[in-house]
Amino acid sequence: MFKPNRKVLVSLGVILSLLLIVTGCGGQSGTAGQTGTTETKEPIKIGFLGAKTGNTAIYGLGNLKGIKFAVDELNQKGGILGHQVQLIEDDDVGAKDQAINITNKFITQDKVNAIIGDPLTGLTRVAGQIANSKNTVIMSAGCTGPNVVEIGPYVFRDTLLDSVAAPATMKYIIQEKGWKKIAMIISKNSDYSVGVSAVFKQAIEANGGSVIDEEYIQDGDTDFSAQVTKIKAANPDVIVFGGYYTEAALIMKKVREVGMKDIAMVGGDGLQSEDLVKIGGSAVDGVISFAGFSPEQPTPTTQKFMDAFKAKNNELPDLFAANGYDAMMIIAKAMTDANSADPVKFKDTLAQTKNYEGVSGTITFKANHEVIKSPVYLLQVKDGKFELLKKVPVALN
Amino acid sequence: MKDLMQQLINGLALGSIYALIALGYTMVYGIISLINFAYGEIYMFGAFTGLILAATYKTNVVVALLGGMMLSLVLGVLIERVAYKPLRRSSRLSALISTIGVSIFLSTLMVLLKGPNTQGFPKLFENKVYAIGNFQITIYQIVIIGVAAFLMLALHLFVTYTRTGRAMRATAQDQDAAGLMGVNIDRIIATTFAIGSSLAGAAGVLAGIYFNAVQPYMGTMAGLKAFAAAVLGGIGSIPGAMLGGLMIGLLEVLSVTVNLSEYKDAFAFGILILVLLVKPSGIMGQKINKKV
Amino acid sequence: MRNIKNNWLVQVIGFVLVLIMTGLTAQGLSRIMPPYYLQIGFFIGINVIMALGLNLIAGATGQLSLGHSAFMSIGAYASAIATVTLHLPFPVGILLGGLAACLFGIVIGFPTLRLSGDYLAIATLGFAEIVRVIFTNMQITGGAIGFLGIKNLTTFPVIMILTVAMIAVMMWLENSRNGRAMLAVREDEIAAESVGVNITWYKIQAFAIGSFCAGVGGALFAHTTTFIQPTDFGFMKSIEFLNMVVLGGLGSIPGTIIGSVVLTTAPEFLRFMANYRMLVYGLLLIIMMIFRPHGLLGGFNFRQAISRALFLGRRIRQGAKV
Amino acid sequence: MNILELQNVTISFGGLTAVDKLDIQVKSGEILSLIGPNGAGKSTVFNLITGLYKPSDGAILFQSEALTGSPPYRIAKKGITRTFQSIRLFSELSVLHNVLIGTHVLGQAGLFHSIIRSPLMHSEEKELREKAMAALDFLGLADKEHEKAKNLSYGEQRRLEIARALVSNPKILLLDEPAAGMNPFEKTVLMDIIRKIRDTGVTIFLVEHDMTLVMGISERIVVLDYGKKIAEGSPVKIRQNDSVIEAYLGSGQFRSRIRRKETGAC
Repeated sequence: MFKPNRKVLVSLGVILSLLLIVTGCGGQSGTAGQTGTTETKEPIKIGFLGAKTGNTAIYGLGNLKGIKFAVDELNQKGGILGHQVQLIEDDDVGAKDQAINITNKFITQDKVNAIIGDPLTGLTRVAGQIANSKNTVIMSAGCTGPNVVEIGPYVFRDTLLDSVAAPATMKYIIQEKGWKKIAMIISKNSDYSVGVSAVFKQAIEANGGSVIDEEYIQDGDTDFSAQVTKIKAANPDVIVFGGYYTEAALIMKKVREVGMKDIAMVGGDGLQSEDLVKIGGSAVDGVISFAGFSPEQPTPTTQKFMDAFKAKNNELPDLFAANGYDAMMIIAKAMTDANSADPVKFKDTLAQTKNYEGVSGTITFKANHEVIKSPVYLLQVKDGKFELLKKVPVALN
Repeated sequence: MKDLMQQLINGLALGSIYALIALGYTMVYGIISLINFAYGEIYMFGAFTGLILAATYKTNVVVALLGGMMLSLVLGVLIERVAYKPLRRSSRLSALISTIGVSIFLSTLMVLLKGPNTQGFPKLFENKVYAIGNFQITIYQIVIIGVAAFLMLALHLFVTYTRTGRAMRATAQDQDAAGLMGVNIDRIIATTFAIGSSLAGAAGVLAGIYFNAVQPYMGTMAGLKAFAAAVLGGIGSIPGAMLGGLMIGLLEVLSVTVNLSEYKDAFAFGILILVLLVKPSGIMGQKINKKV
Repeated sequence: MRNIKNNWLVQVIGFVLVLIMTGLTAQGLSRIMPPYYLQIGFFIGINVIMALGLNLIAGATGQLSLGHSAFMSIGAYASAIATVTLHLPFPVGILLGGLAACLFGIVIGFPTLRLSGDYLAIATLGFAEIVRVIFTNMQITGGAIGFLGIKNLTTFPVIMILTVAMIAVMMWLENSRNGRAMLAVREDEIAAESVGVNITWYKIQAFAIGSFCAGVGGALFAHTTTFIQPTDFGFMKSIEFLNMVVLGGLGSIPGTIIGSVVLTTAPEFLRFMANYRMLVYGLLLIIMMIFRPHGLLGGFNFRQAISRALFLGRRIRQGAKV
Repeated sequence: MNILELQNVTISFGGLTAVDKLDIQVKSGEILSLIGPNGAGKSTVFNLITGLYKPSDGAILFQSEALTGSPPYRIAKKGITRTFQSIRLFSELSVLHNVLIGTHVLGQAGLFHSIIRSPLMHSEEKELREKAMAALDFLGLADKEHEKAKNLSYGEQRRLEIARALVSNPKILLLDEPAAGMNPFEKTVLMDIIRKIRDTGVTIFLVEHDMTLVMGISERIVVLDYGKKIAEGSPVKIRQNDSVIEAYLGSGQFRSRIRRKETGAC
């Protein structure tokens, strides 16, 4: 009935067509980005990995704005080591399979010198594996979770780590402010929120505070009335929320609405964005967050960056833009110092970066090339602006 | 107890929004048996229209609401023309995929137009808090529940008493027969899309005001939950959609009250599956006899 | 009878040979192919396996499932637990992933498959959301933070061998008593019952096998990406697989394969469109459905066409397939 | 000996009694016709026998064994197969596939055998295909085996439905208006086919409107009106029965009557 030889042929046909399609994918690979005006030498290629569309595009696009700004600045000054910098941007939609494909494309097709991205921890872990095994530097300008730089010597990040800043923040609010009864809100579907909240919780216990109410939300939620009603009933001294500014602003609006007029919210650098105030308005007054830099008392570097960025993009940079800018600039500096754009060479120079004064804070890589940003700034929103509350220095080791 | 009452009010407001979106699902489904996955995006467009009117043109709340409804109406009719009408004679699955295409298109379009950021909604009127006995109700909540109730009542009267409404019900019963009786099926389907979409637009603007957040991907989850609400109440039934919406809203809020908020979404869908297993046509749906 | 037995032996040996050849070819290819294209090949294989599973459920048996990614996630997590937590070998992990998904497919299928059409669709969608929420809140899977430390064990030969095996099994199944009963369920449940087909039983069979495929796909996915989170298996992922099946031609195995290949490579082809990529993707879906509502291969009889091309003049008794 | 027996069978849909305390005995090996005006409940009787509807009251016995409550597929397995008034073919599948699905109850090979394509499955498949081709031959459809069922002519579709029901060697075959839509020539062929089927030992139970066909081949006729049996007997006797004439001419066929949806739609 079923002729074996026919089956063999059919199966072979399927394999062949698969192969044809796979290999047929060759040809042009789309590249977008800017090239310099004078192209005397091969440009240095930087790949941007991040979501430009989809649910997490917010972070990717933020990164991208900062990186583009840095690339323009570099190119105006003549590029790196006399090479123009070419940025190749690819949208991974926040999906792991796409991130893997793009990373491979960057390394083997585009032959980039370094990759900046992805702002999400999960995707950095996935892309980092590949980049590290192929000796290409990858620097995430957004991820804060564990198990990232441990992947290998080519994987970096330039963000303020929760494990450093969160305990300092909790120590301040419990011991200096005396807010001991704490209500925590955790965004259960966000790895950032779950991660930073765990650090907060540990620090709260270590500093003698107590979590009297724990509420869960999800990123993307808009209605928090149920949770806020419960928090009101628990009557805490302060609300600790490890999460992002959108949800934070909406929660605070609800908090004020139900009549908790003076209570503050404390969170991580996920709250640091102009949008917090834009969405939250007067409700977010008093919100405290930790950060790598202070926009109100900025260092000259940060000030210059903010002014120039605003002039160009007609908006203030958010944290992701600042981190993206720094990532590009640190890599550029490492290349210049190493006098080479070869990742094998400049990755060591990069790992030795100490006290680099970036726009998002002062950056040092520890012996295990994990990032340390010191000092940590505690900021508080006052009249719609982030103001410096306290500067906490961090030990470098 | 005081807490519970408060949560019921919260749930009622949230449920009203789900119910408004669910109405559109139920109407379109009732007539052409199509799950319109682009429907959540119509809701999102309504919200953005309201936002733009209120923020850029500083209009008042009524204009923003009507504007949101108008644009959603146009969008709904457009979707029907472009992505559904050519597929009316094809398999239902093709039409479903087509609406998924529209959904992806619209949300990406909005990201390109307005960026992926969540945007706050400008204050259209002062929010006041009224204390009734032990619990509070905000004027936002009153407005939302009020507008939703008004629109639902208007829809109910329209479908029950007007000529077009009768034609709609006839079309839902038997499209071919209605066509033979002189009902313009094309027009009825377009009208259904239009009404459903404008309700979603209204829900969008109301959600914008109430939640104070508008975002290009806000439609996906809201759409799924509203669809679940429509099925829960009995798809094709207008009172069913209202009931389903309110139930899902209350359920979500109550899951927070009992400290299981992390399973909020699971509850909404879990109860849906349970109801379907006990009464496959939904709470108020009519049992369809197996046609042999 | 003897003849048939011999024939069968020849078939089995032939099939094993094909698998070995596939493995060797894939091994060779993975050496010479640029990593970028090779990597896309990985995902093509995974998606073909996933889509074939869904095709059996939605295409052959006519049960619209919007929760395919949930079974994928069950397979992914189960296999990750097997290889990471329990230190079992990878093949066992793949098998466990498939079986876990299959088990859930049966457990879920039993009550919900009584529902028809869109009610089933929404029930499966709801189930998928519930699974995702549970994984988000489960300790052993790492919750929202994700499952760390999965080894990169998936190799190109493994994927290709499994893909070819899966294609073969699906083609055999389609032309068997079981497969025909599934087609009958899709075409007309009442008529199917009237000739003695237990429709619930065959729906469950389809669900079980389809979920098994999804579980295997999930296991391969987990050991390719080396790190999984609940967000990897959302509603849109299910929709992606549905698109693959419908785009190629619902119910057609070659169509499903082509649909998976096209939709897996489409994002890569569309990269040059940068920000407009998803916009175009959405538009393409609409246009495709309007101009080819039955899919790329809808109505095209692949088996007959190939047979005609390969064995001109030889009449196939096999009969037309769908 | 009665192969099939309906005892006091009653079913009502929302207050409307479609079949009312019906007693019918089908004798083994006979050709029995069930006639009656539109909406009399004839198709409902078939749906009750095949398990699609459950009777509100009464019992249905097949070879002295109660059928009531069995799901349709089990009833088919016991040897009762049917055709439908509005043709229900697997329209996207080929003619051969339609009949092969008809052989379902004859097969043994389960999922495992299908997946590994075992020798058992091979030999069984061969057997089933031969049977299917024989059935197609019998109904004159052998040359259409690769045609999609939906592309057949109306008469061919009716015959294909019979082939599908017949291929599983049923003990009793229920034919629901098999002649509907056929031209006179096709009807003669059909009568011939029905007789031939009976001659192989299959009992025939027939619902039909076409009086030439009914009177031509039936050995016994049961007349139904408003869900009740109003007459029973040989064709000659029925032709002369007063209440039948009353039902058909006096108040029946040609007088417009509200069609009862549940019973009429089949």
